[in-house]
Amino acid sequence: MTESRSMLRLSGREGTLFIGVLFAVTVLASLANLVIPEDSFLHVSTYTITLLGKYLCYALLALSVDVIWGYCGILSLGHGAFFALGGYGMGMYLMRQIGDRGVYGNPELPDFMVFLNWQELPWYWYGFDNFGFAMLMALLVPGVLAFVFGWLAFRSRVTGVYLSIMTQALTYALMLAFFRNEMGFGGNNGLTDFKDLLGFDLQADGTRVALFMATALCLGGAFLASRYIMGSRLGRVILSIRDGESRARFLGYRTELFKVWLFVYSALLAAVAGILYVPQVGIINPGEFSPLNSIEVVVWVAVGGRGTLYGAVIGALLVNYAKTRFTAILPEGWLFALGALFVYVTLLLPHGIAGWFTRRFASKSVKEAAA
Amino acid sequence: MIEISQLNQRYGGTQILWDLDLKVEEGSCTCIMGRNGVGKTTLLKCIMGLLPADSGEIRIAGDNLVGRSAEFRPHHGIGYVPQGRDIFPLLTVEENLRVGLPCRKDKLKKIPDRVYDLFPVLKDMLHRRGGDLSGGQQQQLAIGRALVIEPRVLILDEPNEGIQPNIVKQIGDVITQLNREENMTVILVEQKLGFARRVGQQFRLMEKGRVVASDAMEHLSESLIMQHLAV
Amino acid sequence: ADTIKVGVLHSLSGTMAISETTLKDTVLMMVEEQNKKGGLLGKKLEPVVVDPASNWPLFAEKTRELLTQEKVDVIFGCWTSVSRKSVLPVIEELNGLMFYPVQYEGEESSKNIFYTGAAPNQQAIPAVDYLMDELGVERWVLAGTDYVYPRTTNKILEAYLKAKGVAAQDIMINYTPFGHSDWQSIVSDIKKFGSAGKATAVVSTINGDANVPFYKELGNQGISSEDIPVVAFSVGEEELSGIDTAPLVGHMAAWNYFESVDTDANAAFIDQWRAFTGDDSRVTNDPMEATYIGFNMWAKAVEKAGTTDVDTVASTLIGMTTPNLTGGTATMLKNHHLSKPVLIGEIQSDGQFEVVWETEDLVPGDAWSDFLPASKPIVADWTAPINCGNYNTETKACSGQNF
Amino acid sequence: MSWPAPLEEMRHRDRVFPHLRPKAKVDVSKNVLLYVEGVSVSFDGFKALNNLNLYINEGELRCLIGANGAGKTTMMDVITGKTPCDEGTVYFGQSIDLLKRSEPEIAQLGIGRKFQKPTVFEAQSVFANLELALKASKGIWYSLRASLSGPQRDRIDEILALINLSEAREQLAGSLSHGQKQWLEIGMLLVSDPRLLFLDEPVAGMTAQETERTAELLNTLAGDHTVVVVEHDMEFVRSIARTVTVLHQGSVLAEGTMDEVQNHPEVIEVYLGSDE
Amino acid sequence: MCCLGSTANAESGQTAATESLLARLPSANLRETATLVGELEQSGGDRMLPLFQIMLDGRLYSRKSDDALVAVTQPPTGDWVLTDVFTGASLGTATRREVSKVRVNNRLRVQLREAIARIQLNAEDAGARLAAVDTLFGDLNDSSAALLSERRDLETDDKVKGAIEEALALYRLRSSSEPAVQVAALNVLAESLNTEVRYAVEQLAAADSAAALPVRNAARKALTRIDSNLEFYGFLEQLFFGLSLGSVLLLAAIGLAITFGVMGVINMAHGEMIMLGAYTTYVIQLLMPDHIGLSLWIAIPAAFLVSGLVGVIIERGVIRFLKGRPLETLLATFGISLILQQAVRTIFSPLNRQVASPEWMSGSLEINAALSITYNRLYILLFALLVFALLQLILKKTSLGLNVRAVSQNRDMAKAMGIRTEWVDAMTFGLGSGVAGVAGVALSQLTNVGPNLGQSYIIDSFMVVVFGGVGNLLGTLVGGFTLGVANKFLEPMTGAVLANILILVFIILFIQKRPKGLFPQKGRAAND
Ligand SMILES: Nc1ncnc2c1ncn2[C@@H]1O[C@H](COP(=O)(O)OP(=O)(O)OP(=O)(O)O)[C@@H](O)[C@H]1O
Ligand SMILES: Nc1ncnc2c1ncn2[C@@H]1O[C@H](COP(=O)(O)OP(=O)(O)OP(=O)(O)O)[C@@H](O)[C@H]1O
Ligand SMILES: NC(N)=O
Ligand SMILES: [Mg+2]
Ligand SMILES: [Mg+2]
Repeated sequence: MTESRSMLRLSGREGTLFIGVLFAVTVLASLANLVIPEDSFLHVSTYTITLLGKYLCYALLALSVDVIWGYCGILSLGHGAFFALGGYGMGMYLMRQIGDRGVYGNPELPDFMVFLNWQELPWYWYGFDNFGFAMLMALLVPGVLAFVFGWLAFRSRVTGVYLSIMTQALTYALMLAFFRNEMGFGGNNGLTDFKDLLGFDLQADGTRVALFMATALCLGGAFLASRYIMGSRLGRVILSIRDGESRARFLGYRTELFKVWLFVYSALLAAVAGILYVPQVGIINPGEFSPLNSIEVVVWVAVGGRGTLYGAVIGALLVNYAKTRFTAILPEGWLFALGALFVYVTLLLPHGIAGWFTRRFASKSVKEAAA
Repeated sequence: MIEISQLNQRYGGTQILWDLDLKVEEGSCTCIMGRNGVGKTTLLKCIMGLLPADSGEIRIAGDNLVGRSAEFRPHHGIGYVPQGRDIFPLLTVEENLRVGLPCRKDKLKKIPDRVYDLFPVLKDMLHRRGGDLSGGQQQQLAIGRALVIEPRVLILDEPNEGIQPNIVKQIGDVITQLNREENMTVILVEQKLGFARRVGQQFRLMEKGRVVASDAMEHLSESLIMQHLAV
Repeated sequence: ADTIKVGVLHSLSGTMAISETTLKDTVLMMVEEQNKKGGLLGKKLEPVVVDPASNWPLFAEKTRELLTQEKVDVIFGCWTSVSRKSVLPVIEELNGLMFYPVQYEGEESSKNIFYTGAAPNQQAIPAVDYLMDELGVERWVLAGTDYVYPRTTNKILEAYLKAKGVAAQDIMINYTPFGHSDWQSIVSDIKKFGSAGKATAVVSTINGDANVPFYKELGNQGISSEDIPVVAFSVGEEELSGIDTAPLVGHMAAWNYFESVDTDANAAFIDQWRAFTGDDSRVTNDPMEATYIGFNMWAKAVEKAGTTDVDTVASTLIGMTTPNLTGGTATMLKNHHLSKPVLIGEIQSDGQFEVVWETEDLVPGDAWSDFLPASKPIVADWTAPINCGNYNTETKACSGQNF
Repeated sequence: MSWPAPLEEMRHRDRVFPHLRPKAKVDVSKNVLLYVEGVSVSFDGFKALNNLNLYINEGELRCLIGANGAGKTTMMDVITGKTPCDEGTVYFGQSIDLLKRSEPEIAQLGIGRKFQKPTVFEAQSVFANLELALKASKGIWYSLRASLSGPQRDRIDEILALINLSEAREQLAGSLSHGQKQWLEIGMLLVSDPRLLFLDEPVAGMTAQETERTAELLNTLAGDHTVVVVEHDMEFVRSIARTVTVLHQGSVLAEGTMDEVQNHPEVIEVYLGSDE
Repeated sequence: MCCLGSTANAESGQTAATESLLARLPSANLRETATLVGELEQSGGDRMLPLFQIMLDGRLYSRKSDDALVAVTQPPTGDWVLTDVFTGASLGTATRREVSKVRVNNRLRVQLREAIARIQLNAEDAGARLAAVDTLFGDLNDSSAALLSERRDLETDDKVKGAIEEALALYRLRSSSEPAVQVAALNVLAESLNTEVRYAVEQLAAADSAAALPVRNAARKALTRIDSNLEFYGFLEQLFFGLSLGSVLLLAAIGLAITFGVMGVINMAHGEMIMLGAYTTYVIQLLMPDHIGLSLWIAIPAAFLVSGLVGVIIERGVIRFLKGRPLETLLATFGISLILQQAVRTIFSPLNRQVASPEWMSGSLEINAALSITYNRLYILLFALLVFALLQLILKKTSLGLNVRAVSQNRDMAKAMGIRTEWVDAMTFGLGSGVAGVAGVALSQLTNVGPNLGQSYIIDSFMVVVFGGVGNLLGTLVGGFTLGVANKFLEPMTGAVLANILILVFIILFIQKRPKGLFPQKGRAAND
């Protein structure tokens, strides 16, 4: 009985802690990169900044999955689709920015179109040279897709594994579609060789730090927004949908609308993550649609502990950091390590890392109270 | 027959059963009564092995059951009718009944007719999914299912919940019959005094996880009722 | 630094591990051998292996790691074009040096990358010539996996075939997804297409895992190499080691190297490889030779330049020669591609290829295809005065260079 | 002109923002709140409801009894929109066709329901369960900004006391005992202050005293609210009932006062059983 | 010793001319070999058959020591065995370096095959004669046409005779300019299903054809006839393709229908169970390289045991601790799948392994010229149905089926009814995994045996199970075949990639209509 209460209170405290840490790390890392000279051991390399930026994008993606899975019980195995669509939106803008600096010097067509003999820019590429429009589309397309998909699925009461597998089918279909060269998105090679963003050279340290900070800002914003939502009555309705959708309906909640709303919200977060991801890693390719990627995101959330928001972030950071380290230290065996990590977490940390924290915290504060 | 001593049980941090002692004689029909939430269901689940006991002993015919797995109990002739019925919703009525067959000592392959004699509805609905039955029908199925294993001890958790009056009577008769004629030991959790009085020989009153009164049913006085059952 | 660091950027897990692991081992073998010879410039070579896990953004990240954290002097890596495309901006930004050992679609020449695999004119075009001239093929099936390499190669071939007077209805083009495994309909279509009374051949740019089921289906539907020969550009000894080749005898592949080529250098290489892997049944293949050439060329260039400095080594590399394993000499051209012999081999029942045809001279690799309208005017030349990977001979301009 | 479904939905501003919807006016000019006429439902050929007719008056407290499987729960399912019916009509007041509405819409009209098997949100606290059930807008944007007003908080506290769960307010509903869940569900019904309440076996699993309390509670509710109770506990039914309807095999077998019904030979035969 | 080869030749009665031709073979280049083969056929006639056959098989070598022609057999280990080309007499053994191959290329193979066909036209065996006619079918010239018509008059076998008639008719159609002859030929050919015939007829029927009007009309009529026949058989062929693809989907999914559908474990390692089955097949073949056919039969139970055992270990070691947390099984089994993949990569290398097909699984069953069914696919189709039937039997007729459903619906109550839930879990998971292993044996006959094998089937498997309706084995069957057939009927219209996409879109839309799949769980309980 006391447990549930302390759980709620603690997650509030840990959330604030989380925001604090995020803020501090972002500022310090940025300063350490820009201000501290390169030979100082306090200097943070651009490699690290870029890496951190990428991790934060993943964290945002994980957050978006946690919002619907952890709180509403909708296990999406296709969130990579929204991420990738956002990424493609940004990628298209960046492609257009190349202008005549491509290898063929064609001011209109991206290189991959030139050498496959495309005569003119397909209509759906129009307007992507405008940053505002491109960003609008990068949000609109995944948003509308989520809306239509969610609308269809939730209205017909597709639930549980059926829904999960359908989200998987969605991203798989998109992957196959984007692999097709006829689609006009560069096929397997995707979009690469970006030059600059809003006039800033993507390879400049300053731009990288700015992108990293933007990502941190978005993540923090998304975290706060999501925490606000989950703390509101809307959040409680969402929880009740997770635990007893039909009961919620009998209380007068139009659960399908709530679900669609949340699904779109979550898809938009994923899209933002994708938008920020592309300029930092320098490529977007249909592989991002791969169902396996989406499953991995779910795994991050589970490792971190779902239904806590900050757990998703921790999970994403930890797993990706582990991946970076393991692939360098144990190139041949890192999959063993990663696989074992997943098994270990599920077996021994049933509520993920966040759950473990909470319990540590809780038992400590109980002890403190007792003392 | 059943001897429980110093039983403690907790859900996470909350202790529900406190050093509970309970004795049920062989061949008796014992009613356990108490307000909502005093731990009756919890007690029965501990007896069935569905909840782990923290400490204490549960002896049935001499064997200590604490620590033994739940599935061991039906093979030793303990039948259970849970609160809330717990029918297998997607199995047909017939399959629900068949599940218990392997526990029978005589290895019968067919559902004994007695079940259908007691609850004729079940025969009519043999091929319907258990979950589709009405609440009362499910309750009948739950009792029938427990009888299939031909138990020596029958444990019933509010078996009359949601059952139409004439069948309530009938269930009472069945319990009495099983108890008297076949010498089946019956443990019954019941809220309805009338029924308890009619069927039970012994009563046990529970309060806050302890048995606070036990005696023969004749001795269940108004004052005891006021003290332990009134709100 | 007291060692010279050699980065190895090949996927050891994920879908590409199947092909790339071998190349990682090849580099390690070459490094070991070089170290036995005393290393380079008096320093030992130290391999730094990372696993980009068949994940394209990870390739870029790992490249950055190799160049900025590990500070490697050279990278051997990549297989798929998309991984190379992902790495390219990073390697140019950080001015690294990479050797890319796989046949690819061309249309690229980077200041920092040396391409030791074949360009389309070193594989596809000679193969088609062989089929046309030697086997009298008149009808063509261009079958490929749907990605850039097959698309481009087929675009080039289509243009080439049409230029040679092949009618449009005698060309059938078919694309399948990665890992396609159900070839029933397509093989049946090929069979029908091929029984119109004209000699027909399949030019296959089918990639990796899709090949096994493809060849199995061919065999089972009774299409023998005499009826409709298949010439593949992505099937080498390594891929064949996973297939029962008995039904495939006579189908072909076009490469710049085959394990079966009988030269002393090759025999030594094979022995070394088997000793290194401790496995007498391990085969060698074309990308391995390309790695071998790349490594030797780099080592020679470093010796000659007396430094591992990227710009110096890169300029030393141009014009550098090193013997290849099939006899001739590979020369690094100004466009960072090699001149190579082209061999056509027929599959044998033991999983090896038997060379049935060979170009008389070495074919210089062409970064920009003459059969694609947009690339025709473009040349790559990394020597003064042009010093550019994509110089347009018509506009006399060089676009998109950051240096 | 017909719009594609999603657009159609958007066109109704009031449905996107339910708090903007004008309060539905239930026309009870004939003093009948609920009409159930000629309703039939069958499952795989089995007729659970068979041409059922039932009229509930405004402010009435009606008891519904009938053998297990008579179709009582199914009838509630039909009225509350859970189960579609094959034939018949169900009207709320004179003008609102319930068959055309979805569960939440019906609930928003003021029809509340307690299920036979207690269903509460097990992962949320008792308090949150009640808060969710509060009579308030059920829209998304409203919920996002909603906070409890003083009177609402008081109301919840009051109900908590009434259902004897004041101490358990922060406890997870899933950890309540069976009977406590029953109470909680009744509490949820009460805070939502519906116009028409359906209670499916509210006193199952309650002690005699609790049963009495429930009876009292229902008696006080009647008048302001219209209450339909399904029960098998005859004493309880007697203590609250004014009119009793007996269902049998999917249609009405008898209707009248408790005494009339109790002496109805067929009712005795199929339901009550004779007292030997 | 040096003369052994030629002595043997002399014994088999070769003429001097043939002898000298043979002597030139070892040193000839490919072009010269082609000429030599032609001359050998002329001078040696029927007796050249073994030589041609050995050459075609790529077994003709010359011994470096004496330039004698030998036939080589390569045992899996040890030295090569040499035999005399014409008599089959043993000539001892040699190492790889002591002999050199008489090179043969594609063009030569065509030539050899035709030469063999001409010789085989008069073979004893009707099958061999038919094959010979088929080889010569579209490439007749005057002399081979004459050979064929000679043969026709002698031929007793109806099938062979029919084939000869057709071949000759096609020859006449092409070579004659006499309208009457052509029309007569067309009448013979109108019933033919051979695509080469169709092509020839089509050319005559074409608007710009130079043929005489009656010929053109007859050709049009014949073409319509041929096309309608072809269309019919084409339909059958497509149907078979679809069923075959469906059977692969069924096999891949059926284990999952148990572990996921019935038990509710989201088993991401399902694909790896398939993979293990395939690798088991590989290992068994390694152990018994000389009995490919038998090894396959042994592989079926072996794969069942291996995958089943691994399944049981996974269940006991991991999944059992996740009861009541079904979604977390996704996480754990995902981890396990990574570990299994990497384990296989470490043990067997990341390369694909070679699994051979036995003789009876190769080739195809020729129903007629337009319709042939590949044996491997046919057997796999039958096998899939068999596995399905067995599984249904187990689940319907043994207590396991009932128990596992009871356990998955209410674990506590199942315990209270005496079901050994732990045992049931382990057995069921083992069964599902074992069946996946068996699927792996079948798939090893169709596709790569490599570490990624499982990955390529996991998504399809989930799709099939969900499409069919979770918890319903029959749904998996119908789902698999529906998707397979739909895919194969779409493919010719849209291409393989788009067909895949359309199928996915179709499934997504279908689920909107039937949110619980093709065969949903019905009833009150399922509705909540
Ligand atoms: N899963 C659980 N977790 C935590 N507490 C629980 C759990 N189940 C029951 N409890 C608590 O244990 C106490 C006893 O519950 P139990 O179900 O045994 O009561 P009961 O006597 O059977 O009541 P009723 O007459 O209402 O069925 C209750 O206070 C309840 O809140
Ligand atoms: N989904 C369904 N599928 C099949 N039969 C059903 C379904 N739902 C209800 N039934 C049947 O309809 C009949 C009426 O059921 P209902 O639950 O309405 O009875 P009830 O009057 O509420 O009974 P009780 O008093 O026992 O709760 C029962 O015989 C039941 O088996
Ligand atoms: N470069 C290739 N083969 O992708
Ligand atoms: Mg209880
Ligand atoms: Mg009911």
